Amino acid sequence: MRQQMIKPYGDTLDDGIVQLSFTLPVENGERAKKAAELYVAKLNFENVSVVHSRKIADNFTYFVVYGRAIPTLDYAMVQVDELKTKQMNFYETNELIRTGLRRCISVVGATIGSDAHTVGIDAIMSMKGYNRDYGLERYPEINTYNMGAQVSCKALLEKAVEVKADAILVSQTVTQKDIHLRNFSEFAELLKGKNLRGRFILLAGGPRMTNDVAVQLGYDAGFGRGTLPSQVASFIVSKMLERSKG
Amino acid sequence: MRQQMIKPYGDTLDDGIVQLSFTLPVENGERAKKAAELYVAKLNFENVSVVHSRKIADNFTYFVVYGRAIPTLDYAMVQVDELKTKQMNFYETNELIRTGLRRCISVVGATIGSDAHTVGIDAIMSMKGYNRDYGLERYPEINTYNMGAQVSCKALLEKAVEVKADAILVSQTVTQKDIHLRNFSEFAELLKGKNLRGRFILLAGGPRMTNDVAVQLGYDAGFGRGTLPSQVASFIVSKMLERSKG
Amino acid sequence: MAQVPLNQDQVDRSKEMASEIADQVQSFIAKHSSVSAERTVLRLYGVDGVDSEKTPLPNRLVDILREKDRLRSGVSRCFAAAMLASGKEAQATAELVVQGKIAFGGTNGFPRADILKKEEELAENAVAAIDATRKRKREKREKWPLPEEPWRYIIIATGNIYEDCVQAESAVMAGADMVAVIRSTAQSLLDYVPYGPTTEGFGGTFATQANFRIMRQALDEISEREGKYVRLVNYSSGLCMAEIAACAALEDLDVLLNDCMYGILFRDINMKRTFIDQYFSRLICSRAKILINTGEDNYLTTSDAIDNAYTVTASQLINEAMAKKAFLTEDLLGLGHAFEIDPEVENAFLYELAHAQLARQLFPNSPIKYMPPTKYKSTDIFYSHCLDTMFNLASVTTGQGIHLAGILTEAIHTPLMQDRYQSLCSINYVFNIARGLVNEIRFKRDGFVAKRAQQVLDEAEHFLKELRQVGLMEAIAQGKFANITRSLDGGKGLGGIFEKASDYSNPIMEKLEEDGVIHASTND
Amino acid sequence: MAQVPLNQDQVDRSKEMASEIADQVQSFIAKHSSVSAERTVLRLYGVDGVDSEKTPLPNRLVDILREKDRLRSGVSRCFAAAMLASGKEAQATAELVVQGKIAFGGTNGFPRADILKKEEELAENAVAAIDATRKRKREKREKWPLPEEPWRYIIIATGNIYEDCVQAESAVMAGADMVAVIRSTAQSLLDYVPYGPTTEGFGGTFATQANFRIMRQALDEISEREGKYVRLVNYSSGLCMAEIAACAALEDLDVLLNDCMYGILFRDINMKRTFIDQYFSRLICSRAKILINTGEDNYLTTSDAIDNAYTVTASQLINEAMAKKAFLTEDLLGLGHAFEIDPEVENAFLYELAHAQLARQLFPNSPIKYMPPTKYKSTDIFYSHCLDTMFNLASVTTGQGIHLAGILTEAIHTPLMQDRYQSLCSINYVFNIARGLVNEIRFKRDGFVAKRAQQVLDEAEHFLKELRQVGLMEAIAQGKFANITRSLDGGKGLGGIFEKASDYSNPIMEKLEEDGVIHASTND
Ligand code: B12
Ligand code: B12
Ligand SMILES: Cc1ncc(COP(=O)(O)O)c(C=O)c1O
Ligand SMILES: Cc1ncc(COP(=O)(O)O)c(C=O)c1O
Repeated sequence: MRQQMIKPYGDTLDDGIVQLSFTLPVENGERAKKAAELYVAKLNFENVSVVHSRKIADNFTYFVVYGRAIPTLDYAMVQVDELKTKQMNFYETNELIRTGLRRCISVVGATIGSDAHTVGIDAIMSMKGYNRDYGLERYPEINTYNMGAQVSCKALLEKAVEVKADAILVSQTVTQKDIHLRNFSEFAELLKGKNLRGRFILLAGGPRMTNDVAVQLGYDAGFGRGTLPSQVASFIVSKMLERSKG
Repeated sequence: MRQQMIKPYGDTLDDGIVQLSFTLPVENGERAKKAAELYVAKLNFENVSVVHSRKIADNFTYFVVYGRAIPTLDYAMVQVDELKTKQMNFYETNELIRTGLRRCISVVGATIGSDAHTVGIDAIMSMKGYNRDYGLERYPEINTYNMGAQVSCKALLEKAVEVKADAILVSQTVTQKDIHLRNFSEFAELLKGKNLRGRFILLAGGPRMTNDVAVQLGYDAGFGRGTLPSQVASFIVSKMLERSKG
Repeated sequence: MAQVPLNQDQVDRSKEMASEIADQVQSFIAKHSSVSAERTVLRLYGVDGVDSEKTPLPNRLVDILREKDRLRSGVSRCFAAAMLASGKEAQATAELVVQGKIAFGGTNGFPRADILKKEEELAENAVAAIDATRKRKREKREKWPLPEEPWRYIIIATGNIYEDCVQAESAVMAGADMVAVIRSTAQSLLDYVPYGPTTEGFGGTFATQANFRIMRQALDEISEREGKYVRLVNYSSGLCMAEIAACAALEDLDVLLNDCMYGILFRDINMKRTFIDQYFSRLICSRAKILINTGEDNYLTTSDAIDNAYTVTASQLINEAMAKKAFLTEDLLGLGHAFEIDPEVENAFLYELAHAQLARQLFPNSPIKYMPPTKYKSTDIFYSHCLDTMFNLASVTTGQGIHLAGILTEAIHTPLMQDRYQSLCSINYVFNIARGLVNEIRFKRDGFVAKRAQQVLDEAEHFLKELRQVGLMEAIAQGKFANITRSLDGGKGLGGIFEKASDYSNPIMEKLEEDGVIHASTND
Repeated sequence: MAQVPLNQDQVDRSKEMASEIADQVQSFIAKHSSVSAERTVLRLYGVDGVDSEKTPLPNRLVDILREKDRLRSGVSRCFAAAMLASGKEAQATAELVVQGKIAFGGTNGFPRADILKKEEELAENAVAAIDATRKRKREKREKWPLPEEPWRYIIIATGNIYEDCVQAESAVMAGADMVAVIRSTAQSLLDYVPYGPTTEGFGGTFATQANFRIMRQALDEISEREGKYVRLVNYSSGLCMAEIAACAALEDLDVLLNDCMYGILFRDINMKRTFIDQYFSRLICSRAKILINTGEDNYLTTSDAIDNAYTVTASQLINEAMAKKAFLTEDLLGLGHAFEIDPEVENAFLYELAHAQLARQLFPNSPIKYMPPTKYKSTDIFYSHCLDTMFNLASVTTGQGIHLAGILTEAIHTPLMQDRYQSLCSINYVFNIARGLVNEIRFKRDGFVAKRAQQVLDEAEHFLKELRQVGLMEAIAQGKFANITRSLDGGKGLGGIFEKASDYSNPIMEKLEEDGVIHASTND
């Protein structure tokens, strides 16, 4: 495969220009500026210019810096496992459930842990949906159970078992100290522990989620900022058909 | 000397958090985001999160990224040659000229090359001065010759010789493609070439100028953004006394 | 000052309705108390600290009475008896009780009169302590002039109280007039108040009395240095509204987030529990002159800011009415709203001006709390910074009272120190260049802004009519607020409430109700 | 629309004075021509290209006549004679002249009548070419609706014309309505127009006819794609005002920076030279319907924006008056001003509104060009972004015509592609949320804004009185404009002017003057 070396672009190809801002725990002054310059050099930059420095607390200085990044990246080598299922709309999906699965499917969702953010999971599950895209609740062929936020892993699993869920939707918005990753894994572990992992299609979502990460955490897929309910519905159905076939 | 290792500060000491924004010459998409993440990793960051990506032209994507910088810097080792002359005010300086030098001094200034920016040099030399700090022209003991902008090195030198200048002030504002550095050096070289370097106190100034750089370019001092005329005056006078003594 | 024409009769009618709605709830409140209300009494009597399992002693004591089913008479009398028995201070007594060294739950063999006398004495000291904080605050405030409104309000949320102090210092250097320490996620769902200084939290720092003290002290030092009094804010919402109010009062806090419905709607806390607790907590706030902030802004982060603008207005009116029942004066009501309209909506800024203007004019004597854009913040921090800049303008142009700093990284992470600095730079810039705008412009009669403000008021009035009919509790159960449905007996903390017995006693509450409004200068 | 009360008599008085001031200058202009004016004639006759030293042929030819001291009669007649002699096209003829293969400077032995006929023919073709560009532009513009004002104007300055095209595409994708390619520093001081495509420049890209063509073509493609006509802007100021106007016209440019005094004050170009050249260049612009932008904003970057506000107004009035002498219609006058007040000044925004409002109302039929903050931009790009956001609001709120995008990195470097994107995000956001504000608010009668606007107008009127008395040239010599002193015979390019001989001929100028204003719909 042909190489494709890339660098940041300011106003000329490969000039490498990058804007940075950060704070250093030192008093502002010539020496502080020099430190910022040297530090950015350690980050593989040349032509570093510390354009702004300002004291923002005793012993803390805020900097704005421009520099030319030195490394190059071979774009040809960059791979991601993007989730590849054909995107269907509301009608296509319902139709496919009727003809392909020949039964209603049931989906349970919740925001687990101490995270109280429901707007995200609601956007996917509620009637209203998101961005003029109907939520799962509106799909005649889908029964939804939205447990809201601050739900314990245990409670979520119990509900899933109770309603014989085909898919479980887990949402996490708070990411401080990577608590979302810990919560996501906790739930995945719980399923494995109970040998129930195979029974459900398991989806993770939230503003910081990517399919990449979700898969690593043992989920079937992950959905990030701006996800539309129809994308989620399409994925669930395609996945179920795939399983029923294979 | 005791080590003093520092890292950027986001909201916890040594968390290393830095904000970056840049553009890559690729089409936006999952792969582009991955590329941004990998590229920033090459810049010595961990926990890279590509929080924003947006197409801004065919084959160009703009990114906002946060990451934790890995390197640490020993602040104890950071040195700059800051220019150290005691800052005197308008009256002290004039007094010192009278008592110390016992003659009026003369200063020539200009913006050289094709650079048309005069506001900077005017701020230092004109009556009005800068930020309520009188300009050199207002100093009774200083005769000033402000040649304005787009002055050739040759013309500036001729003038300096003609009026027996004690100090020459060179200003550069346009820095694109480092043209300011080239212009500054050109003038310094011209002086050396004519063996006149010793005769003048040579000062460089402009928004991107630092004392560090100026000294490297063979100037006696460099002054950057926000310089006050009184700082320049104090420097010239102290330097002259220093020379007359030693 | 720019004004939209409002029909005063309609305003009065609406406030009257709100007050009637509050009355209905108040009659329920009067008959009930809760475990946290009782723990509050103990705290004000001087009980603090935790046992070996880190359970706060106030919880231990109240639980003991609950098990013995003696709680319905309130904790006050039994505890007074126990103190007589121990002959010791409240704290020491509590410890002895927990150690089982003295009986707890009866008269401990003392004559009723002695116990009443003891209760009397305890209550007086408790109220004296609250009066003392009010006076301390007044003295501090009088040392420096009041900052010009809108007051710049900054939130801190590192999770580590000591780190928080560093950030607070930075914020004040950049101009902050008020500092709020956001709580760790879900603290509001804890049925106790954590103890001691804490250095770990998610999305915030735990609200503990020790943390209050540490931050208040840090701010006092900064205040001295910067020559201005910096107000300290925390959150009382949740399962411990009154307890936190007590701790806050004892540590000289200036402001508490305190809404009569936030916990119900946004934390799924049982509504009876919330109404009971908010009342006692507000009695304490009014006595300590703690300014309360309400949470109407939350309606707009969860539902559309144009469609639901009227819920904000209605909720403000109800919060005001209920606050007055707890003797809070108008100058202590930081009624909330927010700049949350979808920026894609054409003339969104005109809608915002209309909403902000309405809030301003409906409550002329209250320091309206204006929240920044959050929901439509983008992860493009440069774009988000523009939203905040326009928010800053809307705020100063409509003369808001308390201005929450919008943060350019809102859509990404809890603010870094530099994010806050950048935010304050924008605020300081806009406030300075546009201060006079409020007195310079007029809104066109029957223009967009005037019409929109009227429309929202009409919708709010109509909504209040509905509420008055079905009653507030029933209305919430029917999901009339931001279509969030909360049943009468659902949600967290229901188990913690009880009907007062005929011999129920809470001499602190009695005293606060008896004295009613504490009249004094605004900045006291 | 928000208005400040202006006394129409005072406005008329001021415009009348400006016109008298222009008359004085015009009588001087009528008697003189310049090397660049003559080179312009050659270019319009069809002479282009450079010799082996890269000297443009128009320069070579004019210099030949100068040496022979035959220039005072103008270049037209001699060149017509030369063409008769060569029997070839203008370009071929010019080359032969340069190679010394045919005589140049006399009648080449042809009868006067034939030469006059040839001149006539050449002039007609020249004017026809200008008319053709006007028609081409009209057709293109009519394909798409006019963008809503203010028009979003973006500058490109990579130094490389091909890189410029990439950036232009990006800017248009983000919403730009007009694209200006800034020239390399000091091109304005070159006494010739560089030739061919260029890829090297400092602070900008050279203005060459080839570069004009390359960018126009790139924009045409983008226009098709984005479904809107994107206007192309360049700079004619300097020593080649008329020549660049000619090149711009031939390449279908829409806008030229063209100010009757900018070169004098900000580039130290001799005032006589400037006045002579600007007239011919503007005659060409009016015929080609090229919108001109004036440079009043520069007064504010070099001197205080409050103290010198009146110079801006006075200069706008003079630019308007002189433009009308060159038959430019009001719809083609992009009179300049700027948002340059020190943000530390309290209520700076109110001053800005007053100044912007005044410019808007003084020239109701002209697309006022509003320049962003530059001088007080900080190297803190986040803070600078706020300044631009408020500038965007001032612009849409006072209904400006042409809106230059402020750039957050103004104090640092010429814009990066992403800087421009961020800038346009702010503009699009503010324009969308505040479009209606202009019709929604009223400025208080005798309020700050109204008073300030009146004050500036008074100062301007008083200043014009002075100018009329001493005469514009003398006034400039006395440093009355932004205290920059330029002597009558100082500055660059004086050597290039001459007094017209009695037999001077410039049939193109004659024809343009004869036909006068070309009446047509605004967007033609
Ligand atoms: C609204 C909001 C709130 C509301 C929540 C109301 C509610 N019922 O949800 C309120 C005001 C209550 C709130 C409270 C808090 N919040 Co909050 N909040 C937000 C805000 C402004 C918007 C979030 C939102 O609704 N986005 C809109 C939805 C539609 O987008 P989304 O969540 O990304 O969901 C989409 C996708 O991610 C995906 N998706 C999401 N989940 C799932 C699940 C599955 C299975 C799938 C397939 C897809 C999917 O589909 C959705 C549609 O596209 C953000 C800031 C911001 N602008 O992002 C802060 C924010 C999320 N909150 C934050 C914090 C810290 C809090 C608090 C902890 C602060 C405090 N201490 O008071 C509290 C407590 C909450 C708690 N205990 O967890 C931080 C989180 C920081 C971090 N990264 O850790 C943020 C980022 C603000 C900040 N910068 O500080 N918050
Ligand atoms: C005003 C201005 C102009 C005015 C200049 C008027 C004049 N007579 O000077 C006008 C409008 C004419 C102009 C034109 C151009 N400008 Co200009 N201009 C600026 C602007 C807005 C402010 C500069 C300024 O006056 N600063 C205020 C002074 C007081 O600060 P200062 O120069 O730093 O000077 C202080 C110190 O540096 C120091 N100092 C300076 N010189 C010296 C010398 C000595 C000896 C000492 C001791 C101290 C000293 O003391 C001063 C007081 O503290 C800047 C953007 C910005 N905000 O910085 C762009 C800027 C400098 N311009 C720029 C450009 C590119 C141009 C043009 C080339 C654009 C174009 N093609 O049209 C033209 C052409 C100019 C040319 N041929 O060189 C770029 C430069 C980019 C770069 N880094 O290379 C800038 C940064 C804008 C941008 N982002 O694109 N400009
Ligand atoms: C009234 C009120 N209380 C409390 C909070 C803080 O939320 P938590 O209950 O998670 O501390 C908010 C924030 O939105 C609020 O508006
Ligand atoms: C009228 C006018 N012409 C030209 C320019 C561009 O400057 P230069 O002459 O260096 O191209 C400007 C920019 O400020 C201007 O205002």
